[in-house]
Amino acid sequence: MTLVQLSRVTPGVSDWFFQSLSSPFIAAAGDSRLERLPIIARDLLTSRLPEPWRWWLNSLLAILVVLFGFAILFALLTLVERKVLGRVQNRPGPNRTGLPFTKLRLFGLGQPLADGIKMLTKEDIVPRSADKLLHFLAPVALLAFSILTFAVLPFGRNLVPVELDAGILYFFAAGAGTELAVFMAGWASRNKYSLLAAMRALAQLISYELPLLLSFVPVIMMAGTLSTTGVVEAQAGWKFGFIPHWHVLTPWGFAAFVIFMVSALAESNRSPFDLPEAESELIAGHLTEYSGFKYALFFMAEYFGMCALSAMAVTLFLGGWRAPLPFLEIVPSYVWFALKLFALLFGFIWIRATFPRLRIDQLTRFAWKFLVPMALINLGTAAFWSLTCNWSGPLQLARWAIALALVAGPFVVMGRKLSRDYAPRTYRYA
Amino acid sequence: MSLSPLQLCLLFSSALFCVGLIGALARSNTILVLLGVELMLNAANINFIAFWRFGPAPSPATGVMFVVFSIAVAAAEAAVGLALVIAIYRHQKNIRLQEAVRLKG
Amino acid sequence: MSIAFLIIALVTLGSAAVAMSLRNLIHSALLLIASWAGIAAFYLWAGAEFVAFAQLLVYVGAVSMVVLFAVLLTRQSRVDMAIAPDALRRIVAALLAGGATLGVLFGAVVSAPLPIAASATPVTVSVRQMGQELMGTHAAALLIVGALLTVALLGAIILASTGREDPPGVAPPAVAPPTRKTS
Amino acid sequence: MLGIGLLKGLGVTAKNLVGSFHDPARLVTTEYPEQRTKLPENYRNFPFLVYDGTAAIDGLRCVACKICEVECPPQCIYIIPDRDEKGRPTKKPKVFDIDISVCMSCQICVEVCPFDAIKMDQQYEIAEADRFDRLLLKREALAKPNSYYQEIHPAEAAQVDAMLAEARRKADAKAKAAAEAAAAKAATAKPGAANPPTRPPAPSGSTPATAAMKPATAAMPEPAVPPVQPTQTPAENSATGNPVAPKTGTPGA
Repeated sequence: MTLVQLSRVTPGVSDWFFQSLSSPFIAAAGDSRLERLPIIARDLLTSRLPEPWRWWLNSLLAILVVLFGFAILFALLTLVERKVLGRVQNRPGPNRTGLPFTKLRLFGLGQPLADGIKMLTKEDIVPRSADKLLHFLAPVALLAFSILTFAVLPFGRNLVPVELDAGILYFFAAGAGTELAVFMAGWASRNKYSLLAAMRALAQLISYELPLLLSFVPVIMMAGTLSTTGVVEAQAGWKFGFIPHWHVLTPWGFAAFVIFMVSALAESNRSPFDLPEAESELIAGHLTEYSGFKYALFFMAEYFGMCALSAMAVTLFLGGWRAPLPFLEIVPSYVWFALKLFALLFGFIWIRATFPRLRIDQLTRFAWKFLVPMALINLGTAAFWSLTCNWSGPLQLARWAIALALVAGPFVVMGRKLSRDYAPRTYRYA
Repeated sequence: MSLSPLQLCLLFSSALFCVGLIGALARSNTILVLLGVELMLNAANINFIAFWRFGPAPSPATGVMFVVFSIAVAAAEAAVGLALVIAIYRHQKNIRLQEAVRLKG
Repeated sequence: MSIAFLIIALVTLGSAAVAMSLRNLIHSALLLIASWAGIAAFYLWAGAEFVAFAQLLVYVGAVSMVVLFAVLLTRQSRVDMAIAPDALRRIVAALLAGGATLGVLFGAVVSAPLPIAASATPVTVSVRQMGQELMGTHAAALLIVGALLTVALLGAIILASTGREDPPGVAPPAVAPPTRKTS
Repeated sequence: MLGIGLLKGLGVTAKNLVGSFHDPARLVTTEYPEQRTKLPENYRNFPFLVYDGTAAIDGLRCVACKICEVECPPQCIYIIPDRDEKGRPTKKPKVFDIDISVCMSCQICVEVCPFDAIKMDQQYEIAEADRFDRLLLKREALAKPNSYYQEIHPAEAAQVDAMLAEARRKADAKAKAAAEAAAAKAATAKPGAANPPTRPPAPSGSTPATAAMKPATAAMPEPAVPPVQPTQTPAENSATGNPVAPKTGTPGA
């Protein structure tokens, strides 16, 4: 009886949930047919259905599209990463696995499939002394948390799975769960290397969470909203008709972008911050006791996290799905989003191919002594930028000069300080 | 007897409060005592939200603001409390609360 | 959505209760995190999005890490795991005290004439509104919380630090602040 | 300043990335089963026996002198000299086994061989499906033609061939001289029949490195204890006897 009453007295509560998860992919008039292609395709499938069913099916479709899209991206990314790494090391990379049972090689496009089959058919080993439940839950939780973050990303014009008022906060709240999953994996394996790696991962993730969160605060300050679509809206338009109003093209925005990307590297455990998986020290880190499909899930979650953070960087700093030049707007917005996403992902791979791994003390010191102060100073720079937004003429130049000095000055000073601690070394016995 | 949604939420929060209280009183492990206190704080936050949502609010955002501040304070409390746990452990090599009876370091 | 409320309440209460009674500290910490996530779900259910995400970010993201670190840094010996001689007495006393509190609270909640919201429609607070409140009405509180957090951070570092000097060669020597020529 | 070095590093990798596409010479890999890189001439793994002519077993240069068996540090060579029906040595190995699970590819057998009969092979695709398969190589498996030797070690083989030809020419000349000088006596000057330590046919040694190697190998003590039993199947054991049994006799003379 009380339950019935509860739902009767609070009709809004039940509605709120549906309202806040605003119907995904709202159609908008005025866009080109190509631009509205996903929405048209969606409507073709679901327009005949009655209203509540339609909402559910629309949501389901959105989820499926996002999941499958990123799963395919993950598969391709593993191949592209290996090919790029190979090319950087002057070798062709995987190039033999093509269509099965044929001689077609297709530049190794069959490699992800082969890897998948291999992973699925491997034995799933659980150590006898492991905490069975947590050992099982860890990869599942990790993947779930990384997939959750995709919900608020604007993949194109009107292509947001869930329009949330506090979307960016949601993104990072969902991302916070990954640390927990890493810890669970390390602890449940009952392996000292796993546990050490988990502790390292926690230290690293906590250290870099701070600059990650601080780096996009200026963006929120300038855009005046926590919603992802709002941030993209704030980057609309072109200065002089050809310089887009992207945040990365301002002094504070550029600094924030760099800080964000460095922190994103660390957050997604990518080289050169892949200490938790440093195989020369910790075997495979928290993945040591995982095999087969669970290991594949970890791998997938790592790539999903990388994709999600890159997509967030695109949204926050690179204008989201907006075209760089006005006449390029005939290309659909989701293509632009994908292109920017690929560019950032390529950057991840490029960095992995270049830099050696950091030591744990260098890693945390870099976060606490360089990135966090830089992010805080950058916040001040953004405040200055926001206060002087109506300066014009020569004052505009002065605004740029002061903002650049505010970014470059601390960078040079702190960079000197940081590199002096490490720069040219003398070895006594070498 | 019929309960309004507000009452249901309050019952939920008081139950959570009591779970925290029992945990804090019954366990001798410092960390668990601290976590019990955290639970009690969370129960109080639930009350704020419940009153904000179902009660007559003086201003639309007061309850939410209160919880935001409360979460911040709770985070600070957790950080200091667990630092204290580490300090106690370093001092007496265990974290049993009964043995932490000395005031002198 | 009352079913949702029931599920949330049961999960939250159940995981909290089990967490408080478990012997394995890691398990109880993880269950408590689940309980905190349940509370976040409750906030979401009640329409307080922002608070829900803040709860997740702070509790599941940060406090949980501190708790887990504290658990791992304080090793439990077998003596600690053993049941203390006065444990039963204490547990009974705690249960009595908790039960009494629960009874009093339940009685008060059930019998008190609680005011009901004037309108059935939920009040929603947008993030923009919250920001304005924070910077306007609650600016002083915000500043104080900021100061509190800073002091708490420093206090936690001082409490947890060993107080010994860093071994030479690991940490850079204390140097004078660099002369500012560039900026 | 912080960052410059990082950018330089990124530049280097980018150069490699782009360069590998437009400059195929950068790519250092070959697609192994289809394409193979030419091995360096001095690459070696396990020994093989050289034979002249076309008959594999009859053409073996090996005279079963057992020097390599003596010198082999891990004692992976096992030789039984062949004898004719009268019990005289025919200067051919009846059994010549090399246990390549024991061989350590040291090439000492090649260095000490006075007849250039044993050489190092370059065949590296020796994996087998069975664990004990083709670990003990018999005479038939070891015998490979001189042309093969010339193919894998062209420079060295040319040197060896020249030396052998020289030795043969000298031996012929000596035989002729001996025949002329002592025509009455029966000609016994056959270089290969001499005692091994004197090494008449190759006075300068087989390769220049041998001269340096000789004192070292000569100083090597004979192992007193029987060596460890190698991994082999009973069938092989029964077929060949114990290939690494302690030496009992001296090389046939």
